[in-house]
Amino acid sequence: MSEHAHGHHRNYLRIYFILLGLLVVSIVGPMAEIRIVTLITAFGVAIVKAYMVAKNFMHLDVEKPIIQWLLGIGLVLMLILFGGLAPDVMKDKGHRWEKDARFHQSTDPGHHDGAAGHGEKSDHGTSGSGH
Amino acid sequence: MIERWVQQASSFAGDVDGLVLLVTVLVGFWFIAAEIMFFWLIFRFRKREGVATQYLSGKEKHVKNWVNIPHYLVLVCDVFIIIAAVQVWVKIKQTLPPADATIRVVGQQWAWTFTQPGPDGLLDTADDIRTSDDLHVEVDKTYHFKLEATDVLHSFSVPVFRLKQDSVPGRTITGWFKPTKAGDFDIQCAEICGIGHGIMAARLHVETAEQHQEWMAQNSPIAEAEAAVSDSTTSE
Amino acid sequence: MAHHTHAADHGAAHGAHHDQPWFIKYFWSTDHKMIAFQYLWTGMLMGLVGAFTAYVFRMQLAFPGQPVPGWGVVSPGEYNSLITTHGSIMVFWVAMPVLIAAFGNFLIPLMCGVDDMVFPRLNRLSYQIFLLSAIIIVATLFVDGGAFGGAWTAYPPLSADARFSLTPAGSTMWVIAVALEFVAFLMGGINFIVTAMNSRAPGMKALDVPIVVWTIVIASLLFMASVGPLFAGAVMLLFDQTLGTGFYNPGKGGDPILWQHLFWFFGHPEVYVVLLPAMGIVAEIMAVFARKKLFGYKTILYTIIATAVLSFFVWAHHQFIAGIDPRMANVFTVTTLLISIPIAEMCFLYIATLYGGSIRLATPMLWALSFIATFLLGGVTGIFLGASGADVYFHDTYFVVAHFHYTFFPIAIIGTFAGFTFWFPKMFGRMLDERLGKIHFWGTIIPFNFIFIPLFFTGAAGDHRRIYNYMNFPDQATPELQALRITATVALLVMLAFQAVFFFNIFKTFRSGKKAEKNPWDSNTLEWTADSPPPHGNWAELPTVSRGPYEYGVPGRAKDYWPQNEKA
Amino acid sequence: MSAKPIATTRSAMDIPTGRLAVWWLLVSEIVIFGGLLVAYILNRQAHSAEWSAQAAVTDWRIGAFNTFVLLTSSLSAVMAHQAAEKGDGKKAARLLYLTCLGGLVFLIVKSFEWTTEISHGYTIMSHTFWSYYYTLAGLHAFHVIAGMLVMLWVAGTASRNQELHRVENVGIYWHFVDIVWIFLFPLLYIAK
Repeated sequence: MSEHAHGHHRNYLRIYFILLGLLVVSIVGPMAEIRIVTLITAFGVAIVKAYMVAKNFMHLDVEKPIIQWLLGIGLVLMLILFGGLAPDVMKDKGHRWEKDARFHQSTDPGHHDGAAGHGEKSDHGTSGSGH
Repeated sequence: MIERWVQQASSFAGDVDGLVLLVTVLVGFWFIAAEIMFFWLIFRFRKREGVATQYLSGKEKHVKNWVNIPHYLVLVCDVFIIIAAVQVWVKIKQTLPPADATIRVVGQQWAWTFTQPGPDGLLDTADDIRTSDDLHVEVDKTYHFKLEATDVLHSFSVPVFRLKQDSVPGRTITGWFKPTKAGDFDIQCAEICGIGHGIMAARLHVETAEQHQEWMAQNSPIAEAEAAVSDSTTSE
Repeated sequence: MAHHTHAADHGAAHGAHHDQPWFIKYFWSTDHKMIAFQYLWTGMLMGLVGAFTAYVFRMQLAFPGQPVPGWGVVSPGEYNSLITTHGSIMVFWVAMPVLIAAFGNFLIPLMCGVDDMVFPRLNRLSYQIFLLSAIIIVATLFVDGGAFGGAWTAYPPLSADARFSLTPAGSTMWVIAVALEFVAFLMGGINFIVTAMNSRAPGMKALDVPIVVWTIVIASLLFMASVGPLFAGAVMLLFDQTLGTGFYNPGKGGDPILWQHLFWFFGHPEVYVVLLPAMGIVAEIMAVFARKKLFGYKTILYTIIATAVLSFFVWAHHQFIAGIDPRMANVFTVTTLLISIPIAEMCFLYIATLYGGSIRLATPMLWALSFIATFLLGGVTGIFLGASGADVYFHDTYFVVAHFHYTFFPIAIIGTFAGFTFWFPKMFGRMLDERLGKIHFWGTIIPFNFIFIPLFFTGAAGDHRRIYNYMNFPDQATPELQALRITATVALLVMLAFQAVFFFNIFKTFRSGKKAEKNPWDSNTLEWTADSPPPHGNWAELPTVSRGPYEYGVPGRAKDYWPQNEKA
Repeated sequence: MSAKPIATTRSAMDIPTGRLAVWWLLVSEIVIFGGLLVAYILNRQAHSAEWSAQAAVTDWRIGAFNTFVLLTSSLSAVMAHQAAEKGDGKKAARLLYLTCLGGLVFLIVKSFEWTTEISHGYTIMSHTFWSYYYTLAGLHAFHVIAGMLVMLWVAGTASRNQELHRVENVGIYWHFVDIVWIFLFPLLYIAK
């Protein structure tokens, strides 16, 4: 483990202060309440911060490439997951389907059966859904 | 293939069956070819005294092609199947031919409710006909359905139509079918929905135009109300 | 040099081992072999539970409403509980512990030529968590309201709300058991992967590693990379059940489809998680009993990797008709059919391995060959379901059930018996009875086909899954279909009866079986150079490796095999 | 049994076994947190106006302070690693205790924050946003607690100058927990 002697000449304090600076940016930026600025300062800066922590504190830059690949694959999988889910979960209305607005009004599951908008159809009973 | 057990009663049932036949032929060929090769090799190279095994890594040209060529042919078969499958899929699920009527199908634990327009042809009006566990449709008419669920997932499955679509609480899913054959058929729930899942059956009645008109006339809520009114007046 | 002193320590430790109290020896051991046996026997025991549930619900389907011996009349709720428990147990508590954990634990250190797993205590903990999860899932059968009955896929809102499922305790315990099982296998998986990566014998390069080690490691990796979202999803489901949150409740702004995606993002790779180790076991056995080098070792490895990668792009083919965007279905049809290519390639390579061999039909080889013969049918019938247009009809019918049993039965049952009969001499130091082994083989494989071939037909005829009585559906209540259902049930009874031969064989062998030599099958891999059974620490002096694992029939050598550790 | 197996000491990949295992652990953590974050972002997009109204209640000052605390604790964790590399186990242990203190401050602030929110009626049941909020932050807090426990154990052995490589391993884990928070902060507190 002694061969893992990198990082001796890293100035951790300097990186720490840069991170704090970025933290301030990510707080001040969104106060402008401009969507694009918020996106860049809040999420763009978060990515930069995460990258700096990974590179400098976790020493990922001098780690074996296989580790970088592994972590990268994990992140890519999450992008795939996002891409696969987005057409269904992220939308209110898709190809041949739409979310039923009436469902949003009811917050109490107790009267969900009838009050979920199908009250007018509930005349045929709940067929013994005995709860 | 499937029509041997289940009749074709919708405009796209034949397409699905054709696709199934195509897949059966293609994968059947590969399955039988692979099994024959497999059992022949087991027999041909069974242990025999004094016969040494051949030292092959799989890189030798004369043996490699026995794997490589079938491998490419499988890819070609895949392409045919993909094209056929997507065509059928697009026809059933993606395109929406103009409707003669729109019905609403609601699944709930453990019954199907069907609402269809009365004589005015519009849904959500006073003359709607609502039925439970019985769906009456007219042959050769294109229907759109609005599929909903009130509690848990259900799946609207009509085997003779080759049609299946999950119903999801909180969503309205639109689809279509066009019955082509008169008769009485099963509607099943194909998504487990609790202890009554096994009894969540409904009956589909595909009727001729006259039968359907007659059924509509008998079951129209407005006609019933009028009949009730006229009954009471005549009896007085 | 350090190796020698360590090995000597272990020798001493081994001597001391015999004096350990039995509890420490059998339940508190950190030895990878003992943990492998714990997983193996627990998995097999759970297999009996799974088989019992199958027996009960198959009886109900063949003779609806009749009391089932050993259970009684099956109510609709009980029927749902039985099928759910059967599916969950067979996947999570039989296939995974036996194929990955038992064989992984036993084989990885032995095949890599090392004394143990890298983290023995983590290994022990992983089994204990697994055991806890197994106890919880079995306990659900006895709690108020019965076991969870929402199918092993646990789609909400049915699974998320006791008012719908009517199994308040059962469904919560189900989620907890599954989540604990995931934790156990994440721990085990890290152990397997790191051991195979870091602790290989000196001289053992990546391409000298036996295929079964590769497959178990890649399976662990697949598991680890796919289970995360579902683990988060399971926590969300647990909160929906117990706290009343609305992650999956559309009435509260949640989305039931979300769970389906999280589930199948894991669920499809999971198929390969259990398939790959079984394929690896079969590869080892085929090479040994055909006396052949594997046909295209590298290509097999590439097909495994290609399958693993592609398996992350196909999950939504389980949801074609679930209300997802129909245009996405086309994408998933393409990826699903593409995955047939590496799998077909792998099967071709296995078949080609037989070419030019000298095939001995011993019991392990019979199992391995029957794996290929039956798995082929499971593989090709998957094409019907991957082709979206055909899936509109086949989805959730018995065709699906028959299809995945033609994959899972070869994987979980045939693969297990293949590996078990092959490594039994190494595991327990005795030779199983060949005659009994063959009776058990034919008594299992023939009825198996008679169970599931009829189900392809009932599925094509429109039988849907998870229906407790087809007599409620006029079109399905025909004598022809009922005859097929009865055939399947009778075949199941026959198959279960023949399992007695297997257990009798084990019992007989432990009492009076022939002692096994170090290398009874004349194989090359390192585990056969240790004693049978290997002592604690495996070898007095750890082996080094000089060549690949499949050097059979090398021209110009007197013996037709060439162990990996033999110096050139 | 107390002797380490030879398996643990080998290093065919040229990465120390413990560190390799920690990286694998992080791969599995990435997909756990990733799955939850993906679900959160998708839902947030689906109901952006409705959720923004709920998210407006969260107090960015608390989130920012906690980010500061975790960044600081990450600094002490990496300095502990530096000390361990120099062979100074005592100093490494002291810095690890300091890191734990950071975790403790984080948790105390968090519990005050949650108490306030819950007392104002924003419970895990009240809205899907809050369900995700508590689940995400709770899962993260659970990791903080686990990290602190492991760190106390590592600090104990390090102070006796034993197993110093563990200081780096627990540090890598701690930085990961920090990174998760770096993303949770804008997602839960900043984007309104």
